[in-house]
Amino acid sequence: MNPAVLLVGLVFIPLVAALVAVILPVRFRRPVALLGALAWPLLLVPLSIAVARDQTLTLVFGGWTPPLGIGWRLDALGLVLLWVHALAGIAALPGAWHRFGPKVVAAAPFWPLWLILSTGVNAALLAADLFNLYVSLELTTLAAVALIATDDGIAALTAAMRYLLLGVLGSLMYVLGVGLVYAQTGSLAMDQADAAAIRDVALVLMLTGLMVKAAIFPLHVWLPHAYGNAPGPVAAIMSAVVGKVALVALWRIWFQTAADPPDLLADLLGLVGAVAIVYGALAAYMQPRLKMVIAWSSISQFGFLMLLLPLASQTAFQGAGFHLLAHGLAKAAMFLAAANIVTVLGSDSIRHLPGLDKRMPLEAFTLALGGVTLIGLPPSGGFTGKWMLLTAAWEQQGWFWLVLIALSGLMSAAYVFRILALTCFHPARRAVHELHARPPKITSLAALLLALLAVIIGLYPHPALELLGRGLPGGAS
Amino acid sequence: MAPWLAQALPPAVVLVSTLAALVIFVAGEAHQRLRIWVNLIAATIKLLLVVWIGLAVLAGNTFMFRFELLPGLELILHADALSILFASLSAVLWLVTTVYAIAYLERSPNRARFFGFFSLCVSATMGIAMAGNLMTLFIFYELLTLTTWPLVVHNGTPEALAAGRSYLRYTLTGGVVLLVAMAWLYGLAGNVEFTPGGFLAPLVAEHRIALSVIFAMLVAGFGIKAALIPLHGWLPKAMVAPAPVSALLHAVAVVKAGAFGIIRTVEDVYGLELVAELGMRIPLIAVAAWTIIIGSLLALREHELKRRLAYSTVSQVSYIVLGIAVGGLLATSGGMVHLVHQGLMKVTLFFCAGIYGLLLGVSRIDQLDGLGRRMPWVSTAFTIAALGMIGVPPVVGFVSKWYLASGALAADVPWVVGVLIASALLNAAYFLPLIRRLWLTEGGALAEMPIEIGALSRLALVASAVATAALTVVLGMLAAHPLSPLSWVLEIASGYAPW
Amino acid sequence: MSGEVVFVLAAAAIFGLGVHGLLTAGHIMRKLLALNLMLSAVFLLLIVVPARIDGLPDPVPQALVLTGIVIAVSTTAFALALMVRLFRRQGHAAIHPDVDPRMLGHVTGRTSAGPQEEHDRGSGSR
Amino acid sequence: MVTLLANGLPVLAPIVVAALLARPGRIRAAAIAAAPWLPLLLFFPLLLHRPSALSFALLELRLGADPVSAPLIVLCGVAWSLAGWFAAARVRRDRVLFWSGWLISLAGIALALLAQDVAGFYAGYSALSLASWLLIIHARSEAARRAGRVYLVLALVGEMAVFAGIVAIASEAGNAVLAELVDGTCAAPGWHWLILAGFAVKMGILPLHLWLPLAHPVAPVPASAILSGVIVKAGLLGWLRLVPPGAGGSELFGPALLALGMLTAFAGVALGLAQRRVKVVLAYSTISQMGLVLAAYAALLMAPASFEALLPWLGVLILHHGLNKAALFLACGCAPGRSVLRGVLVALPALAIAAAPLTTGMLAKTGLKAMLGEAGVGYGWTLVLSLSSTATALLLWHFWRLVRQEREYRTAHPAWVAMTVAGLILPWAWAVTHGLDLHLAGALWPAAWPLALAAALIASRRLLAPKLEIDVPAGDLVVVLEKAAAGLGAATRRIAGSGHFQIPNLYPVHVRLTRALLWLERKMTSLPVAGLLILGLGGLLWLVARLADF
Repeated sequence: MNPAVLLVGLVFIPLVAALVAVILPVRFRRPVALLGALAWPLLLVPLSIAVARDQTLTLVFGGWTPPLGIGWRLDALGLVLLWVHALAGIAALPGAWHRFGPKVVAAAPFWPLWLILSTGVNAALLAADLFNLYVSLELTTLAAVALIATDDGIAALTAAMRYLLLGVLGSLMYVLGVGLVYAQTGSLAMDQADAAAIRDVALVLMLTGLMVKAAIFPLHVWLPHAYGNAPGPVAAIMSAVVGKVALVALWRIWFQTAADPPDLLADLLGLVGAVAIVYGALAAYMQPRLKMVIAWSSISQFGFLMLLLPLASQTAFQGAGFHLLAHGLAKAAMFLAAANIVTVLGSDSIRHLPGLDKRMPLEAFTLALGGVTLIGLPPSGGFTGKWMLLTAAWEQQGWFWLVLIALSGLMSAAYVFRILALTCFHPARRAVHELHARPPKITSLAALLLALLAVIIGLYPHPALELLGRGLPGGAS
Repeated sequence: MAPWLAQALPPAVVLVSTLAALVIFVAGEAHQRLRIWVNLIAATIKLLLVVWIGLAVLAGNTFMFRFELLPGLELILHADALSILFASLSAVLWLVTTVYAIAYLERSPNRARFFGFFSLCVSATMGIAMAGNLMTLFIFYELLTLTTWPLVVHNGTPEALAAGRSYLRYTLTGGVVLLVAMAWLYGLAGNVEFTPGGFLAPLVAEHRIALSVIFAMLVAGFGIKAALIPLHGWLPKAMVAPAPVSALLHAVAVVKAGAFGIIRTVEDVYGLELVAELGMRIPLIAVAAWTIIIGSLLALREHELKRRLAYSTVSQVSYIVLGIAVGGLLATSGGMVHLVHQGLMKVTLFFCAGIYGLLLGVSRIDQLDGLGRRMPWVSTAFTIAALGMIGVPPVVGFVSKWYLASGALAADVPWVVGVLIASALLNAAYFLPLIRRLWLTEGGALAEMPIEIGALSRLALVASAVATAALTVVLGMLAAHPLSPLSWVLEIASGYAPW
Repeated sequence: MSGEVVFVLAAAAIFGLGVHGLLTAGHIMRKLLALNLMLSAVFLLLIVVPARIDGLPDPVPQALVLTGIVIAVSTTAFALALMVRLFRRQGHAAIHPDVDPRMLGHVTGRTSAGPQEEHDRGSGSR
Repeated sequence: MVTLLANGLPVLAPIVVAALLARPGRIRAAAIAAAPWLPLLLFFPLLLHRPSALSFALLELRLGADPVSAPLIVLCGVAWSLAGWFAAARVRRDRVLFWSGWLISLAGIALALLAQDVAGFYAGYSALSLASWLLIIHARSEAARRAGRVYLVLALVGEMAVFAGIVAIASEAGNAVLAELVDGTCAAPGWHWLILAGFAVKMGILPLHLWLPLAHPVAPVPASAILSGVIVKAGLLGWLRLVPPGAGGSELFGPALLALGMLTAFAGVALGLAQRRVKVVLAYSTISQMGLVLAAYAALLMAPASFEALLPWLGVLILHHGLNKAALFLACGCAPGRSVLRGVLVALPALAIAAAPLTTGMLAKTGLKAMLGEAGVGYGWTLVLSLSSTATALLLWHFWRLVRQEREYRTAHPAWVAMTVAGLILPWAWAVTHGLDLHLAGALWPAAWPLALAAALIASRRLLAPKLEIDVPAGDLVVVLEKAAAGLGAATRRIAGSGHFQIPNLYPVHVRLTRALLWLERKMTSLPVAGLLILGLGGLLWLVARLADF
């Protein structure tokens, strides 16, 4: 059997589960969704083996060839992000299970939406043509907005609305670009044969649209509030994959569709990333709320990932891809921990954090481990990614990028250690007194395991690096 | 020796205390007895392992553990004579400091956290000692930053938090500088292990300037932990940490890690000949000399006991760098042996300062009056260590100074002798008044604090201080013994000294 | 001036109007209308631009537009629902650039210590 | 094993006994009782005369007595024991402090005497230097503290100078065996000066004598006795050990040292005459006498060939001055003005120091002249030497007048008597046992006329200038230096205090940054701005892309 068939499962298992869940009464939605969410990651094992053997898997539906038909392909980058998605999703499940029980009003939409989000993300990662990508991204955005809105606070709703409006603006720009590409080349495939033609307006429209979705500074404004106000598990999965899906799409278009983009543009985009790194870290350092700190940190880290564009080498790709993996795991873990903290303390204001290490040692530890990865201290996954990028910068004598990459860790350290100092070492003078019921321990453990994983992959990065080392996104080299 | 053993022992040495830390973290605050036993047993096992490896190395065995971290980037733990020197220092002092710390923190909160990080910190130090290439050294160096920070801020007071911030600012910046330097170096030279005499000589024709810049960056990066002036700012602030931490910071782990990194850089990455050829040797000597003098002057200005000790560390640790930079058999030995000697003396001083602070609430120098009579053992230990710092024979400090100074002359940099002498005089100027206050001034009306500490703990505190003080004298008196650090170091240095 | 250019210009103008509306309109409803305007412009463009010289209609853009319409409808529906929710919660249907008000707590005219110290010392007040 | 024990015991025993002082009660009493007699252990190695090497200790320590150290060993054994006996009876305050200082000094000097290697010698010497500080500040008065400070500064600086010289040797030869230095294997002459100067501090050679006149009056009587009698001679030992006659180029600076020695001899007297306190006068006398010792050393430097032959004469000089000076200091604690007998007991060593005929002083002068003769210096130096006796006599007359006024009730301690007797006998015995040619008859007149001259001067001074009273503060130059240092310190404090360097407070920057960020975020979050940003960035990208095309 062709392993590419399994790709269908990645998209259709959550989709079908979502449909089933919608049909069923509310109290059955949760177990069905759980089954669905646990089922599709199982496919990743055979798929990984297949990708490791065959490099990419391609699937074309029903004999209809692109551009009219739908084609999917799975490459190393997609696989890595699928793993992040799977792991973060599974780790978020206990928290979601606990929070969205059958008696909770928001549970009714939550579980189907959760599955639809998975569907959208998986489809976006598999998309082999530009339009298909648009559809998947749109699905993802809508599901994410809806999930954010399950919080039902004014802040969350406003954030969701803003996300929706800006996201749609971004998608429309993207789809305009897609239209122009089709006009120029008559093809929607991502790996354009006539890549040189994809220039200027089309490319710029697509890039800008995707940058909005990926929250690259200064197009990031929707992100902090959206992540910061979303329910914990949602924030976790969103920070782990949703933003990154757009980023991956951006990479693919950059390296694949517009195979030979001008260096000047690359440098400009790298510069934008550089500003994002600094600005995001600075803002994260000044946030008064834990979740906002973590959210802003994402903006900084996404900027970091933009550095792939100017560096544009195999090593840089390995580094950026690996950073994607490590950051996804760490960030999801931190959001999950933050979610538990909000549950117990009733707030995630950093003023309430002192003494946390005694009340919630597992969460504190998770934050610490995740923070270590964000900073990129060895030996963590963050370090591996950083080191590969550094090497890439060295190989190209890109001194500016080299110094920037090195300094980025320092800037992350500022906000991470601020949080750690407050959580663990501050005399608990102003800590809240009334504590809410503690979520089950498995939620804490799940977050911790995820954070541990983010560190451990730094010790054994070979499989991922091996996969990522076979060529730039989409097989270009 | 069985091959698997030769591979397993170096990581085992590192992991022993990691394991201890895990047990301590998991057991939590309540299990005090378990924690004490785990601490002591792990420290003992580690010491035995180090001794085992040391004897095996002496017998000509090689230890090597390789693990490919990234393609072309290996984590290498090995054991050469220099590793053993540093490792045994850490192992011995860890044991003593653990005993001391258990007693010191008998009643204080957050002990599980403290001892957990304490053990992790020693793990990292062992990793630094055993590191077989620059990357491994760097990894453990960063881990050390990470694991010592919780110890620095342990008290949680605003001062402690500020000190922690300052510490991080300095050390993480140092880490960044190192990272850049290493990326550059790896790009130039590829993945190369430490080689006595360095491995960069073939590159010098082509990359002269790059190598110089990298060297400066490496020294700066390590120099931050080694507290080379003006990169020393974090060290005096870190004094707010509990005394065992200060002892650990100053004697075993942090500043020593920096100095050790510089040793490795100079001897095993570049080789002193190359350093001299790049024109970096004299500047390095100058930086060390400058640090020695200015550190002492700054110490003279302090009226807080621990801060004065901190500046003294700034000054003393640079002896190591000085010896390495001067080079030659004598000076190299002097520098390397000071790694051990300074550790022993400084750990004693901090132990004593901690005891004064804990039992009597003494923190300022003018409160030391008459303490000699009240705490004769502790004060004797303090006096011995302080005299050693000045370089009075037969305490170990003398041995270091002897080799450093004669080495400087042998290597034809006679002005270094002037620096050493000035430093000795300054040391005398800031240590002798303390000794005079301890013994010769009548005590003020300092009330004894309500001592909330058991007799056994008190004994442990005093015993650790006395033990290390005794060690400083014994090692000084038996410096020529074949098993002394000095003989060990002479052996190492004979492999390095290019002139 | 060929017919295509007219269409393209028209689509650009409509898109521009839509963007303007989306960004500047106060009421969310207006924003959503503007959004739909933009969608129309996009569809227009998708149909026109790839038109082949030979005049035969290309089926692909039409399929795309069909899909796009589905998405547009669902997006609009969802956005409306969200608007209703927001209206119920806050009493009016507009979105405000609300930076977290707690952030203001940092910037009370303190002279001796940084914001972080303020947190550390436990004396912070708004 | 026996050899090792005999050689090591004089060093170890005092340390052990000092450690026992820590236990109050019977053990401490026993330790103090035993302490005075420990110096006698030094005679074991002397009699054994067989060195032993301890290759594991220090930097390969070697211990043993040799001809250079022999006279000092005898002096140390006798004078230190007797002074200790005296101290056991007289020192009542702070006994632990006193005896630990005493015993560690003893261990130090024992090590310095017995060590046959450079490092060992230095170790003993520095222990001696530091521990004698404890003896000086024993009184804990303001004066004692000042004396201690001055001593410590000078001693440390001197020690560092010695250290520099020593490492110069070590850089050539490692931890050299002392005996090998004679062959000229030691460092370059430049380093010799450092060594000489470093030890000159201990000796009290002008202008490094400053600590002596301050320290002696404040130290307890027995401590002064050993400081002045024995410990200052450690400097001579240092010279002989590290810059031995015959060492590379050392003969070159013989004449300069000779002149310096003579200058010190006269300057010591001149300054001493202006003093009003007994022990200060004695201190200056010591300085003066050490000048003569320096002259003797200089003569040896100039005649390296006859070093071996002249060594016994040096021994006579050492023993003579050491014992007699110790006796004089002990006398200060025994109310010598109270009876005629005590007066005689004071007068005897005083006359000896003044080199009266038939005293050991005459013997010492004979030796000095022999040395100068060997050195081949002109007759003028011999005349100067004789005149120095006149000067010394004047000083001791001054001393005699002062000391006769000391009559507050104190019993005379037998140790004093014993010291005086030892001073009378031992130098003679030394001379005889070493078979020196004494020239007794020929020495009488040269010894007598300077004294007569002195007597004449004393008599005529009474006639000529009865009112002449010069007052020089004890420690002479120290006063000037202290004032300068105080001024300097104040100036530094003023400078440092005025423009105290401060790191600028970053808080305002921080606040401004936060405010700016807040404002920016507020602006950017509003949809029009956000949209503009999107379009603007897109436009920028497009522009750049176009630019890149061209």
